[in-house]
Amino acid sequence: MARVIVDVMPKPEILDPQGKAVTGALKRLGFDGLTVRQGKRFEVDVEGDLTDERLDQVREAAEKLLANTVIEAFDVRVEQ
Amino acid sequence: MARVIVDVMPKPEILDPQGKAVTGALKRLGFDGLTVRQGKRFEVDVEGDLTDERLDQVREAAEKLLANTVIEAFDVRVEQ
Amino acid sequence: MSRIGVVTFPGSLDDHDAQRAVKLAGHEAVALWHAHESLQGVDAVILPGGFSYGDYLRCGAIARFSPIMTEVIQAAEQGLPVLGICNGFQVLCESHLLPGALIRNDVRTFVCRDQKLRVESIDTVWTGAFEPGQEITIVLKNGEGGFVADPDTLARLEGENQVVFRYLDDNPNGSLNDIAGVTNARGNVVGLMPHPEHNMEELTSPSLDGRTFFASLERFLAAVPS
Amino acid sequence: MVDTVAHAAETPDVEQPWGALGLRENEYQKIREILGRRPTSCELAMYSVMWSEHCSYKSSKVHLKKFGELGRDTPRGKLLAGIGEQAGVVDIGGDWAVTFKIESHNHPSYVEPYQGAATGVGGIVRDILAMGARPIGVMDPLRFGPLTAPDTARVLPGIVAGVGGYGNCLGLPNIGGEVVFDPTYYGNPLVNALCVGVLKHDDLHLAFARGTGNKVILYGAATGGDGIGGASILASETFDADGPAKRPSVQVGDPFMEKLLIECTLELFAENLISGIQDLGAAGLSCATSELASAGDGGMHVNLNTVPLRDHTLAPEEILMSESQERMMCVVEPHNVDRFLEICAKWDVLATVVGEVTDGDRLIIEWNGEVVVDVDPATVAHEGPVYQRPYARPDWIDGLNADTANNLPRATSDDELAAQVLALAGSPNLCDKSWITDQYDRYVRGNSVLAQPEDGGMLRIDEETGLGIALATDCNGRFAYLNPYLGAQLALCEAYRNVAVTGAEPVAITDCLNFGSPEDPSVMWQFSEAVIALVDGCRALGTPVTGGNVSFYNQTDGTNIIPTPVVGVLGVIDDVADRIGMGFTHSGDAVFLLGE
Ligand SMILES: Nc1ncnc2c1ncn2[C@@H]1O[C@H](COP(=O)(O)OP(=O)(O)O)[C@@H](O)[C@H]1O
Repeated sequence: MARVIVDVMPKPEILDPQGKAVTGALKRLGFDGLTVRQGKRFEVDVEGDLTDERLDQVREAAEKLLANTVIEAFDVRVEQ
Repeated sequence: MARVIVDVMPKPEILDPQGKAVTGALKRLGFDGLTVRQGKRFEVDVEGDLTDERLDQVREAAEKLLANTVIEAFDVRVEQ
Repeated sequence: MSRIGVVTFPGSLDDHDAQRAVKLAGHEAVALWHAHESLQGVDAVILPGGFSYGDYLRCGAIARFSPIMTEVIQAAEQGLPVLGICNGFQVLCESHLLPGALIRNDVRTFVCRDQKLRVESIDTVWTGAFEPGQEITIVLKNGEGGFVADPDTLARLEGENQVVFRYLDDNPNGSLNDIAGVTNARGNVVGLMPHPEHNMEELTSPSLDGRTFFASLERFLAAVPS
Repeated sequence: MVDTVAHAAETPDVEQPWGALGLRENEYQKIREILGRRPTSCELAMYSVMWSEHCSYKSSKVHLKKFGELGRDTPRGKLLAGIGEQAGVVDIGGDWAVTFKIESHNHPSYVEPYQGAATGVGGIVRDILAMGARPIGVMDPLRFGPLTAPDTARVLPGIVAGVGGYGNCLGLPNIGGEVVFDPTYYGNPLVNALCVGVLKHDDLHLAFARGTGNKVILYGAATGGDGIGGASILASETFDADGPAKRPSVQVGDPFMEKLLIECTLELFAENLISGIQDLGAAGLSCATSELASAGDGGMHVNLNTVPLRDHTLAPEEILMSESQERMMCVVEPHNVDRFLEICAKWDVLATVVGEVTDGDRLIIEWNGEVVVDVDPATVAHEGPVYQRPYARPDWIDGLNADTANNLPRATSDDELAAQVLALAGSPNLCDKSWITDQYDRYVRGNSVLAQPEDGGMLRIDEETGLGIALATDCNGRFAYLNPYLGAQLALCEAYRNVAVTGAEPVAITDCLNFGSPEDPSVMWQFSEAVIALVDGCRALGTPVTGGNVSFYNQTDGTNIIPTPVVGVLGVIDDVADRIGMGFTHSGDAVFLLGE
């Protein structure tokens, strides 16, 4: 069993209303100088050996389902 | 300007219906043997130097606002 | 006639409906603005439904830190009746006035329907006028209504009669133990996902069961020496 | 280097990318003629978006004029505003008026279903808000390719979630709509959105910039690089290699911002702080500045550097074309500016004075202290090209009509008949729609008297008297395909009946005309037939058309959609307590069939 992490973030040029709201809330709470962008983190447990082929499957899954590539970018990496 | 990452994941003892739904959807798409848990990823841009004190502030912000520690665990790390 | 405060956060939607419900129940509705620091001496507070701060981050997470909530938390701890409806329930959980948390519906869509519930506890300020075990119908409409808590908390809630409402027929959102609403140990703070303020008028409601929430409150307020 | 007006005058021969911006050569020449020089790149940006089919109605204008023949009388009195305003306004009696309009967001919803549908709802809601009205409800006529087709599994859930995600978050009850499946919508779903709002007669606000010295205020979201794919061509000329980032053609909606914008704007109206108002939709600042200025009695001076930006790499051309959502523009008398900004601050809405109303009749826009736009705003907003597109009744229509249902085999046994009835009842076009409508909040605001699954939606307007309205939208594109004239009238009649059966009196109409390519003569024929049909039908019914929307180029791989003239009908009911639901209510009641 191996664990692969898929990080999905809104593309930088795309409006991130969530991040904006969080940034505003932090400021009101007195945390200054923090700018936040909010995305998603998926922990994917892969059954069996983590072959290159398996990893490619996770990448495909990310592209197809986990991220909406029109507005989001994703990054796939194996957890150390 | 430094970037700090805050990962927020549902605690293991808490049911993760979202992750379950994603796992199910992946299976239906033909991706077998993948089990997913879904959480959030925050990219926090910290103005100025990233001192230990600043990092503690981010940790406090995560504890107070970014995560709901009743059901979520969080992890703060500086991006390399 | 009592004075019942209804809080408006940025993004609150059912605040006017809650005010209308208060008036239909024969009480004075007091509008409370999130940025103010006074409860204006109200006899009870309703945190209404909606999408405070767009439901960004987590539902209720940002509203929980508004100035009025500091007052609400303090007053609730001293016994002030507080009712959290939908987003209001989420705010109460984020404020730790109620246990557990609410997460995305397991069906992963918004759900709007006339929902059957069973009243599991009448030992609260807001349910005293119901019959024990009464089955009622209340409008349900939310995207993040799945109630979760760790096993110990869940066991405690069940053991100490803090589960107030349970979904009947069909669990709409994956809530653990079909929980639709809970109370604090003292019974003055109640939160539920369904919307009793939308069950006050024949013309616009699937039932009139919302009125009993106010009848319950009246009974409670009449009993406490003011 | 920025392309200033002075520079443009000195460099008449510079090549300009008018073609890539969607302009025809004759249109570009007309711009040069109007200006007496070549346009600056900012001016070119403005003209190109404002003269697009979407903004200028250049193919449909000559036909739409016919709606004007219907006059402004409704069965309940005169329209307070008609076609030409952002939305029509209907006097419904008492002190009350209602404004409603339907719009399409078809193409963006195919590219990014959730955000496309969401921003479609957001746009129509701002139109209604800009009339001085409180938005009180939405409807969503939707059309998709076959339910079982693979891409429908991406498009449909996204669109439905987008309509719900935005509308639910604004607190607007969804009181009806349509879900229709047809193969021609595959690759080109139709997302039409209707919004209805209510106002008191005195609150009516029209879009114009009046009064020299009045301030122009932009408020709402900051401006980003949304929806300006085209303008990047211009920007790339003014930027060097490390220039602008990739610009998204997709707009992301922020319904929370829009909710604040609604409450904030209504408070501004209530304190009478607004002299003129316009929402920013397609064509963003280009549209708002040129339309406000040309509708007023003066000119306008705008300093683009004051526009708050989300992305600081934006070039002036891009700022002018950006379609960032959740923005509005107001004209405000100087002594009201402080109070205006105060109310915006209360609602956490960013507001900035970006210019002022001037003497004369020029729209002048400056960037870094230099003039980059100097135009007669009317030439941008209203004097775009008008085309008489050729139209002709297509040959295939006879064959299509000859192939009648009578040619189909008939059931030969009871069992077969029963199976057919079941198959029909379970078919996607006819089955229960609650799998979609349960994702929409129909209760919020507490005035929904009728909603799904009723034939028409009904909202209470006045809680004291029970005065209310009813709404329905309908269209069967298959009928319109067979016969666009009769099909359009059937759409009108169906929506009219669906309002009438609730107990309300139908009074006015809005429409969303979804068609294929206007450059195809058979499509233009379908379009012109549909318009004539609606004019004739409305004349017979005594109901004016108050406004609407045209969406052309709905096609996939050269195949046009079946013509889809969606009609929305508004009705008025004196007391909503008298409404009639569609279910049988008492056993023993007699059942009548009306008509032949
Ligand atoms: N996209 C939609 N949004 C909201 N309501 C819808 C939508 N589609 C259908 N409805 C509602 O569902 C009900 C049934 O629709 P439909 O099956 O089209 O009815 P009918 O066939 O009687 O016209 C109606 O109340 C209609 O307004």
